This record gives sequence, structure tokens and C-alpha cells, in this order.
Amino acid sequence: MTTLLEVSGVSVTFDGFRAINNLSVQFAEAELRAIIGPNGAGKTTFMDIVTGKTRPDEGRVIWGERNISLLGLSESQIAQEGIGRKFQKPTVFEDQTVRQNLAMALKNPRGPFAVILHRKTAQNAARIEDIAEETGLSDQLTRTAGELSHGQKQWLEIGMLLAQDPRLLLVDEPAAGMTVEEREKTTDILRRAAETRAVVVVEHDMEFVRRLNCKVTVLHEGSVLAEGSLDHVTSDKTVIDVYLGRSDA
Amino acid sequence: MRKSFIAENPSVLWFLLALSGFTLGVVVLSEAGGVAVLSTSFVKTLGKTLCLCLIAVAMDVVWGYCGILSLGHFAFFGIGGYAIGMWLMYARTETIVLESLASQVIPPTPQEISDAIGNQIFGVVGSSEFPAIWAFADSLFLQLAMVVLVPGLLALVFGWLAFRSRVTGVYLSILTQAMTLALALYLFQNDSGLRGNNGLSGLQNIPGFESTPQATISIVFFLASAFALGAGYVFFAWLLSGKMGSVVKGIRDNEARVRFLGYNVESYKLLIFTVTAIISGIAGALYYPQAGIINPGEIAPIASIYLAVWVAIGGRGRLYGAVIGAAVVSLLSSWFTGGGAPDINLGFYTIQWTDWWLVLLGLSFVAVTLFFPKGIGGLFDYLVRKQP
Amino acid sequence: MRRLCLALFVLLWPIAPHDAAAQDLQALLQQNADEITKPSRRSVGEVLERLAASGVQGLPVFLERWSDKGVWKGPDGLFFFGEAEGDTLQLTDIDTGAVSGADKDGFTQLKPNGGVRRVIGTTLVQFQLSDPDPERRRSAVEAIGRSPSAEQLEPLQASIDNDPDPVIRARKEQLVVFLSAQFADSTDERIAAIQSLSADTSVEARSVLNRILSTRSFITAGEPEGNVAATEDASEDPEAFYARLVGEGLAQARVSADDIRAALEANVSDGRVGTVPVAQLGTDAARERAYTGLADAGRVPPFVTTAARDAALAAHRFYDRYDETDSKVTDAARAALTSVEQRVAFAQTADLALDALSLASIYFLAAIGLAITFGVMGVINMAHGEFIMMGAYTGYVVQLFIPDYTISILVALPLAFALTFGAGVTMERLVIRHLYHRPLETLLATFGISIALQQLAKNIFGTQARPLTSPGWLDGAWIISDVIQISYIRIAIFVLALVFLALILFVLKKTRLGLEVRAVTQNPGMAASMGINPERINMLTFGFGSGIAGIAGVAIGLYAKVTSEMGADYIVQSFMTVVVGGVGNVWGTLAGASLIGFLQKGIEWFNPANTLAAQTYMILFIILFIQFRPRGIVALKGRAAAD
Amino acid sequence: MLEVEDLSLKYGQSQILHDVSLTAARGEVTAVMGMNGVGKTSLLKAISGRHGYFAGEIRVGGEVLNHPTAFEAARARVAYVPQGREVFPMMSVMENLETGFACLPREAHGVPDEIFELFPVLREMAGRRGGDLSGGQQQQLAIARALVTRPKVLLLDEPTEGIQPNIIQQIGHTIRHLRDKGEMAIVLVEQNADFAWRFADRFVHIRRGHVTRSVEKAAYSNTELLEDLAL
Repeated sequence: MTTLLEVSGVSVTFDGFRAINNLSVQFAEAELRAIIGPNGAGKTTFMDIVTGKTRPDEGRVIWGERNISLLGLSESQIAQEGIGRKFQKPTVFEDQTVRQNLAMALKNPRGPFAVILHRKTAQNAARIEDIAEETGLSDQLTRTAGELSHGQKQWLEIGMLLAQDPRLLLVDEPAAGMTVEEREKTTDILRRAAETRAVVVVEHDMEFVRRLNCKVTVLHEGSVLAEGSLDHVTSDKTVIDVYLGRSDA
Repeated sequence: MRKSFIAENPSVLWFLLALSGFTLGVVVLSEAGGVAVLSTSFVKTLGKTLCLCLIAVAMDVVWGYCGILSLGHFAFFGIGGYAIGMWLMYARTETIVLESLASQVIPPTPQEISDAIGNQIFGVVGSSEFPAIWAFADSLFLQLAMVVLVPGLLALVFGWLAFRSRVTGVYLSILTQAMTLALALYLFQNDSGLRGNNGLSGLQNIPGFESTPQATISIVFFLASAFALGAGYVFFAWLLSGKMGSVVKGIRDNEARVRFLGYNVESYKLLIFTVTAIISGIAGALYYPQAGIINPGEIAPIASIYLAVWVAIGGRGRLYGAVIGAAVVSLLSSWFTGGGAPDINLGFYTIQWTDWWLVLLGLSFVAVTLFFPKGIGGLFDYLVRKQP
Repeated sequence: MRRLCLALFVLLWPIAPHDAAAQDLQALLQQNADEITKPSRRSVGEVLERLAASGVQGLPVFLERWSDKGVWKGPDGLFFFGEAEGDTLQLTDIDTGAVSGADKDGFTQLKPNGGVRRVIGTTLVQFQLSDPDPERRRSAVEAIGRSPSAEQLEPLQASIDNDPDPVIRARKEQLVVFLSAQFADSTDERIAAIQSLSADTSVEARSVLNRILSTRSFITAGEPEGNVAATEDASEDPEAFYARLVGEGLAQARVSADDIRAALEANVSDGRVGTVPVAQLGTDAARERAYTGLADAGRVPPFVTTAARDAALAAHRFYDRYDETDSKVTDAARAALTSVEQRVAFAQTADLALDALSLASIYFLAAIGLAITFGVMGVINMAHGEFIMMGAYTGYVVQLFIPDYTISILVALPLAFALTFGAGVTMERLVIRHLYHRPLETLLATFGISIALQQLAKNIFGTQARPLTSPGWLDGAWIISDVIQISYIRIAIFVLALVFLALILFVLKKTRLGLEVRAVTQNPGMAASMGINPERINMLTFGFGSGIAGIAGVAIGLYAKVTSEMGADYIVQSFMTVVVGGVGNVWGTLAGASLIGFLQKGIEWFNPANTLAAQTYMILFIILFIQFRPRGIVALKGRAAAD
Repeated sequence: MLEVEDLSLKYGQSQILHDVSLTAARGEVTAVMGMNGVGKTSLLKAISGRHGYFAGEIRVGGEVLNHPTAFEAARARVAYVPQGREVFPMMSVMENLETGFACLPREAHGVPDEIFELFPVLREMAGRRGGDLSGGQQQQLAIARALVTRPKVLLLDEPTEGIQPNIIQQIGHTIRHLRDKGEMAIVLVEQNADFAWRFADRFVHIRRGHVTRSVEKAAYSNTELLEDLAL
């Protein structure tokens, strides 16, 4: 299994508060990974660093087989390198149709002039249909994204990520506020996606993580506390202490 | 492709039909058209209004679609006017100077001609030297190029600086306002090379057409303005019809999301900012020959604010809204301030609209912002939704 | 010799009254009657010397009357002070002061000419320098200051020691230095005096040095002579130097383009000038050719070629020569002037800094209200400028009712605050409140209000500027030196800005309201959870910010014109101040105002004639500045800065 | 003292709480337990007026709070100590405490000595800026600030999160002291099972926005608690 993304020795400080502390973690190609951890463990900051929103104070973030450092790249360049990100709150373009949302995300040249001259092709249309199918939005393509239900918006955003055809997908709390059935469907979508690419899910909900059935990384106070299968980490004493707050910790 | 574009954007077709009908009507009813119901000065007012509609469309694209509340687009409008005005003024003065020098015993040298023109144009600011920026004033072609190049370059440089440092929202608006103010203050100086606060005048006289009556000239410019508006409208509608429109609206609604999709948001903003600046320059170049005079006051920040007012009242985010807003408000403005509206006698006080129009405009603008954020264009949504 | 004599006399004058009885003035005058009746510039000096040497009483009065053409000579040759009334004369005896009347016939009025009067005047000044009346001494000293001359030096010097008034004495000493620098007998004395001037930045001292260093231009075919100040390089502007040669009659004039045209026009025959057809004369080359033809025919003066011009220039030297022949003196003066100019430059910098400080105060006053509302509520109030205007008009209206300017200002300040406070609260309640979290919409709505308020003011007060007169005690300026001065009004505005800085800091740091305002600024949600009513705080903050704008309006109105558009003049600058300084921070606004004030004055210094250009460059600078510090000078960090 | 009945709320379109009911009595500590993201914080936000709800009722001392704003909740003597403390970073400790006077009559303005007795460190730090305190000190300040408002209901959202053990102990004792005084109902949102077990009198479990268990300490055991919380 080759390494796709390697984060090593990364630290970042906000106003004296160490949000990420000497964090090192690796992700392989075509891997499904869950990141769990209590509030303030640095999960979101970790995503911010990988996607270029936050610059770390020290450390390296190395990407792909050409070993590119992501630290010098802008958000859009990192996205073009093949890292997609889903935000905690669904952020879709509510004024536009589902199809337009997906079309915008489709992997095509991103330069303004290419975009102006871009015209619809059958190939793109087919790709949109596929993704809509995959995320269960086939019937919704002509609807305005703002009219979708909360769960559908989450899927649309995941669909947009898939349309980007990234090699690494960072997904922040995809199941928040979903019904049980919606959760199950989300799990399926993510697991299918992980067959061809790396998918990293940040989630609070243990049952959701259990259903993902994948390797789990536990973050605590900005660094990795434990890593392994869910059963392995939940039986880890330090993890239990952190989560349940044993006072003898 | 063209067919599908029109099919997907029926409003473009409706707009072009309405514009053609209006244009035809005005031409027929004008003095040049023979019926002479509309005076030449009113035709000019209508022609100018069309130019204002064009810049309003540009403003709508940059603000309503891309979310950049620019308070600087009237500066580009003014630059376009100055660029064409320089040629108009130079060429016309040249004609006059050549006429007066022709009576001399011996023919004038090029230097003498140039000195005489310089004296005519810059005597009012106590100078007779030609400033460097007039280097191309004798060439219509080059000055036409300036109409496009100068606003484009200014927008490019300014936009690059502003977007690069991720200045957004209110800050960006104020920055564009500062740019406008800086330009206006520069032009107000006598040594700016553009005649200080005298501005450029006599622009309604088109060199080479001295004997053509203004009635005809006014119709020609009216037609040119109508064509420019139609072309500009179609251009922007086309630009924003496809994926480009999606991206631009995406930037307006959620800049960060677009960035994480891999689009370089800054270059899109820069493109929109620059293209709309160029269109504004073209609108200005058509406007001022009809207005006859341009001075730095036209560029003052308040003008760009009025531009925002038109677009807001007409309805942001829809091109026809901008046209409606600009046309309605600017025509109402000239009706009210031109004494067209009857005074209202309250017994103890007579409301003269020349004085009270701006108060009314300001307050109705507040009302629109508070109660009808979609402007007049929002009414169309209401009608369309009611039908089915 | 004569000068020394006079000086000696003047020195002794007040202490040693001469034996007055010995000789009365009339007798003395009779001895010199001819010279007095028909004085010439040359002879009058000796007469005056004799008169002065006698120590007779009443001489100054006589000299004054003589000089004013108030002395008449009777048929018997006696002199009287006379005053003509129609045909009759009112005569006063010179010695006794007895008054009598007489017919004008037979009396002749003494009318000394200008040159004579000047000499009399000089002598008179010497008397006046020691006059017991300090007013007369002072005016005599000032007369010397106005028109200094060599012969004043010794009497002035002599009069110093006995002058009881320290102020006049100091002034006399200063004038002695000025005079010695120019007129002292020995070079060393002059140089010493000049050197002592090298620390004096007054305009007078500089003009003394410049007078010593006055030069005239000379042209010579040989070597420069005399005390040469500088030689000039003719190649810098050959045409101008050649024109000087021509002016001196040392060379023949060049033929100008106008000359050529005139000559050609005068020589057209048969559609040709010489061999060149008129139609071809539209280029300089053809005109030259035609002219050369005329010149060859001897009908017009020949061209002076450029080579001939350069040869003529090479044959001559252009130089400036000091009027002062002693190079040691001019060297010393040059050195002193350089040192003075350095000091003047320093003082000018200080003056500029003071100017900048007062400008910064104005920007601070105009912007601080905006900064408060922007900081606390994140709301941009485009009508802020109109609140400034409202304040200024309030001041104007109050002055219509209260004629006493001091009282009216004292009334206007709180009234302006109250009015704009009310306007601000009304606006917040009616408009802003509905637009929170929509900053661009707020911007637009307040535009609308700004447009309406401006027009409303125009409707009420008309378009012309209205006066807001400052109280008399604010007129004038505090003069620190000839170079540094600052008007009281600007000082007052500076003080007002300081007072406001203190007041705002006090309100924010020490009052309950300030505490709540800061809490809302830092964390509105938590502030509400602590029981702070955010709506009330927003309302009061907006009112407070607007109220300060009103007061700023009164202050600005005092020194600038009050018009309906005055707000628009300040609004962009105010925004720049807030943006540059950093949002939501009093110190940031202070820093922003200072930066912009000093910057603008600094740019004006490079280009003093053009304030418009200064503003243009300043705005450009700010646009660039924001590139590097998008959050302003004083950027809040951490949580408080988020959003 | 505090009664919440069938409370339901949404974030955007996702429903976070479904018909949540709980009662917190005066002189008792009610612990709201559950994993991350089950809606505990949302519940406190609704009670304190920081977030709206679309169904249900909140009563304090028998009086209905009808969709209160944060300010109205504070006036009804509901004091809120949020997760992450939210002290005012640029204000001194003393000023932070004084913000609590806003809902008191003027004559009651004054920080009771009792507060400094409970948190002696705050007296030492009175002049320091809130943002400069350590996490534990900030937590104490946040609780003290809430007490200044003389609350009837005290809402504590994860007061032990990210705080060193000795301060946790101190906070625990403070909670016990306040409970024993019997002036207020205390609602404690916790993930720390040990802490909750030691100081709470009643346990309400929330899972996915539903109340899954509501039980008094007497009828409950530490083991059962851990089971209910099991990962």
C-alpha cells in the first residue's frame, strides 16, 4: 500500500493555544479512515492544514508519489491536486440546481477562459447522471439545491466531491443531523467511494464509525492518541480515559 | 449552440425584442425620422439613458452576480468618456485652427498648428503645452483603443492588488470608492493634463460632420447606444449562461467553497472586474458625445453610488433588472429635476420636486433595501410564479 | 568724524543738559540761516552737526517741524513754526512758544527736498533713540529696523547702555548686530557680527545675510573680476545665455520662427518667396531655405547659426559677483546663512509636524464615531459624514440666535451631540436594526439616508457656504518663531480631540455602558447571556458614535466652510482612517488618523501648491498599505478579531 | 425549578433534539450525559436562549419562558457557562465578573465575597485580562461570572473539558457547595463519567437527540452509568 498523504511533525498555535501538537499521520491510496476525538482535539484544524486554509508553524505535509509539499500551495491548487473537502455544515450553492452544482464540481479545466468556453458534453452529462445515481439524487437533478432536505444536501456535497474525482476525500461529520436511514445510506456512499480513493471521515457518532468498519485514528490535544480498528482503540485504556474522563487518568 | 443559449435564456430574446421595438419607435418619432414628436434633446436623453443601462448591466454582473459591490465603475465610465473626448476635442479644435490659419499668407507648419491647438485647448488652465497623455489624441483609432485599454488596465492592476490580499465585502467597497476619489481628485488638478475641473467640452460636435444636423447625429448615437446595450446584454448573458455563471454566482454565495472545488477565485473575480470595467468604459465613450461635456465631477464617488442605487432598485442578479432600474431611475431623475413633475402645494409649503427629488430617491432607496431586496425585477418573479 | 561727534553728543544728551541759557535756538539758527533756508543734501549734514554739537534745547522739535515743512521764515529773517490757515499764518516762537498771527505775505515756507529730509530724519532718529519717552524710542528703533543704514550704527550703539527699558535695549542690541554685519568699519567686526547671526532664524536676520550676499550678473570676455560668487555654465541653456549676450549688445540676435514668418510674409511676390513657392512654405525646412535666400540677397538679417552662437558663448564668461567686495565677509555670511537655513529647515519640519498633528486631530474627530459603530456593530454608516454636517449646521443655527460666539459654541457643542445622537438612534431603530449581518445592505441603506440628508440640508440652508464664526479668542495664531506658528483654532481642535480621546477612553473603560459595549464587541452572544441587552447597547453605541460626529462637525465647521456637501468631503478620509487604523479600536483610529494626517502633510511638503495631488497620492498609498496590513495598524488578535 | 418539556430543535434542516424533557430541582445537580454530538450542548443553548427551538416548553420556577432570547433567559435568572468558557478575552477578570451586574438592580452591583472565597485565584488575578488566564482559571472565571447574576438555574456545559485534575476537583467541590446551599438548580452536561457520578444527583441520558434514560442516583450505579456511556 503506497502512501498518498503524509503529515509529519505538524504543529500550529493560535494565540498561545496549541491546536495541533507535533501531529504525524499517514493515509494510503484507496483507504477508508475515521478520525475521532473529543471536542477541541484538533480534527477540524487538521483538515484546514491539509486543504491549505491554515498554515502550520512547523512540520511537513507531503502529497502523492511525486512527494509534493502542500504547504506552498493555495487552496485551489491543493483541490486541483486531488484533495476534496466536505464541510461540517452542508455548503452547496443553494441558488443553483443540483445539476449545476455537480457540473461545477466535475473534473474539468479550472481556468476562467476554459470555463467560459466550456460547453456541455454527453460525457459530462453521463458522469453527472452516474454521480446522481450513486448519491441517490437522480430525481433531484433539476431541483434548486436550496430546496433539498438536509440529508440530500449532505449527499449533494459528497456528490460534488466525487465529481471532482479526488484522490483524497476529507469528510467532516457527514452524519450530523441525519436520520437512521440517511446514515446508513451515507455509510454506503462513503464505503463505495473508498474503493477507488482515500476517504477520511471525521465523526463523533461511534455507531456510524462502527458501521464504516475501518481503521480509526484517535486524536487528542492535537496529536494521535491511538490508531487501529475500532475495537482495538475502544479497548485502549488511554482512549477510554480521554472519552470517559476517568479522574485517575 | 446559439440556439440552445437563446432557448435556455428566453429573457434575452424578450429583452432584444423590447429594445428593438423601443429603438424603432424612437427613430420613427424623432425629428430625423420625420414625425418629430420627440425633440432632439430628448432623443439624446434617451440615448444617454441607454448608455447608463449598459453600465448598470456591467455593475449588475460585478455586484449582483459576482458579489463585488464596486463603487468604482463610474470611474471607468468617465475614463471611457475622457478617452473619446480627447479625440473629439482635438480633432474639432484642429479643424477650427486649420480654418483660421488658412487665411494666413503662407501655409502653417505642423508645429504652428500643434501650438495653436494646444493654446486653444489648454489656454483655460494657463498652459499651451500638450501633456504626454494626449500623445495619441490625433488618432481616432488609438483613442478608441484607449477607451478599452485604460479602464481595462486600471481595473486589472487595482483588482489584482485588492483580490490578491483577499480584501472582501465592505472593505473592498470602500477601497474601490477610494480609488474613484483618487482618480477624481487627480483629474480636478489643473496640471492633470485634462483641463482640471473645466473638463472636456464641445463633444457633441463630431469632426467631419460639422454640417450634419444634430437631429441626425443624435439618432446615430442613439442607435449606436441601443446596439451597444443589446450587444453588451447578450455578451453578459452568454458569459454567465453556462458554467462560468455557476462559478461566478458560486463565488458570490460561498467563496470558500468555490476555492475548495479547485477554482482560483481571484482570477475569476479579476476577469469579471476587468471585463465589466471595459464595458463601462465603452458605455462612457458613447455617453459623453451625447452629453457634450465631461468633467471630473462626473467621476466623483457619488456617481458610482447612484449606479449601485439603480441596480438595487431594478433588482440585483438579473440583467434586465439593472436595465429597468437604470432606465426608470435616471429618467425619473431627469423628469423630476428637469421640472417635469408638477409641484405639490401643501398650503403652508410648496414641494418643488427639483429640490425634493433626491430626498425622495434616498428614502425610497432605503425602503427598497429594507422591504424589497429584489427590487423591481422581483415583481417579475411574483408574476411568473403566479401564472402556473 | 562727524558720526563720532554726533554719537558723543547723543550719548551725553539726557544726562548733561547743556547750559541752555548760553545760546538759544533762534540765534543758532540765524548763524546758519542760509544753509537752513536753502539746504542741499551735502551741506545740511554740516549744519546739523553744528546744531547738534551746540546742545541747544528744543532742537528735536525743530528738526521734526522742519522736516514736516512746518517752519516759516519771516520777513525779518527769523524762523517760526507756522501753520497756514487760508491767507493767515499762526506763528509759534521757536524758543518761547509764544503764539501769534500774521498775514501770509512776506513769510516763506521752508521746503526741504526728499534727500535733505532723509538726512534730517537720520539725525532725528539719533535724538529719538535717547528720548525719555519709551514709545518714541521704540518707534525710532523700528524705523532703523525698516531702513537700516551705515550711519545709524554708532548712535544706536551709543544709546544702548543708557536705555532703561530691557525690551528696547535687547532690540537695539539685535539691530546693532544686524547693522555691524553690514556696515561695521573693520572686517573682523563684521565677521563677528555675521557669525553671531548663524543661529538666528528670524526673517530679519536672514534678510540681513541675504543683503550681504546680494549679487549681480556680469558677462566678460576676459577673466571674472572682483568677489565672484559663482560662474555660470552657458551650455546648460545656450539660448537663454545667448539672449543675455544679445541683451548686452555683445552679439547679434537670433532669428526666431516668428521673425522668419514675418519676413517671409513681407517678401511674398508672385506667389513665391525668392525661389520657393508659397504653397511649399508649410515646413520649417522650406521656410529656412526661403529665408536664407532672402538673407543672401541682403533683404533680411542673416541667420545666426548654432555654431556662431556657441562660439560667442565660448568667448564670454558669465558670472555673479557679490556687491560686497570683501570675500572674507561673504564667506562668513555664506556659512552663517547655510547654518541658518539648516535651522530654518528644522523649524519648518517642526511646523509641518504641528500642521500634521492638527490635521490628524480633525481626522480623528471625524473618524472616531465611525470606528466605534463599526467596531461594536460591524456596521458601516455612510451617513456619518452627514451627521458631521448636521453638527456644523447646528453650530450655525445656534449662532443665529446667540450672537455671543463664545456662548454659542458652548451651547452648540452639547446641542449638536444631542441632535445627532437622536438622529443616530432613530436611524438605528428604523433601518440598521433590520439589516444586521447584512453589512453591504447597511452600506446601501445608509447611502440612501446620506443622499436624502444632504439634499434636505440643501433645501433648508441653500447651496452656499454658511459661516460658523469662531469666538474672538480663537482668532490669530500662536507664534513660536518666524517659521513655526499655529493658529489657535487648530490648537483648539487638537485639544478637543484630546478631550474626546480621554472621554471615549473614560466611557469605554470606566463606565457601566463602556463595560457593556466592550462585552458586546468581544462576544455578543455571551454578553447577552450575562443579561446585557444587545439592542440597547447597539442603539446607544450608534447614538454615541453619531453624537461624536455632531461635535466633530462643530469643530470642523469652525475652520472649514459649512455646506451640505461637507460630510462627503470627510467620509472617505474617515473610512480610510478606520480601515488603516484597524477596526474597533480607539488606539487604532488614533494611529490611523496620525498616519493619514502626517502622510498628507508630508506629501504636501513635496508639492506644496497642490493639495489635490497630495490627497490623490495619499489614497494611492493607503490602497497599497492595505495590501500589506489588511487588518490595519492595530490589528486585534485571536478571538476578539474573529469576524 | 427548571422544567423542560418535549423540547425539539433543529440546526438548519437537521433535527437535533426530539421531544426532550427533563426536570432539574433546586438543590440538586442534574447531569445530562451522552456522547459528542448527541445534542447536549444544543439543549443548554435552547434553555439559555442562545438557540431557538420549534416545539416544547421551558419553565423556570413555574413561569414559562416563551422562546427567550439570551438576554431574556439571563433576566429570568438562568445562568449559562458555555463550553469553551467564552470569557471576554480583552477584559480584566474583575470586568468579566462585572458584566453579570446587567440583570441586577443597581443596589445589588457588587461581587459577593463568597465568589472570591470559592475561587481565591480570581482575587489574585483580578487585574489580568481574561484571555491571559489558563484554561482552568478561565473555567473558574466563567462559573464565577455566572454566579454573579444570582441564578436560579445554573447551566454548566462540560466544565471539566481540557482542564487539569486538581482544578476539576476544585470545580467539583464548588458545584457541591452550591448544591448544598440549595438556592439553585444545577444542570451539568458532562462526558466525564467519574466526575458526573461523584457530583450529580440525577442522570439524564441523551442519544441522538432522544432522552434514553432519566434516573436518580439512588436507583443507579456507576457500572450502569459506564455501560450507558460505552463507546
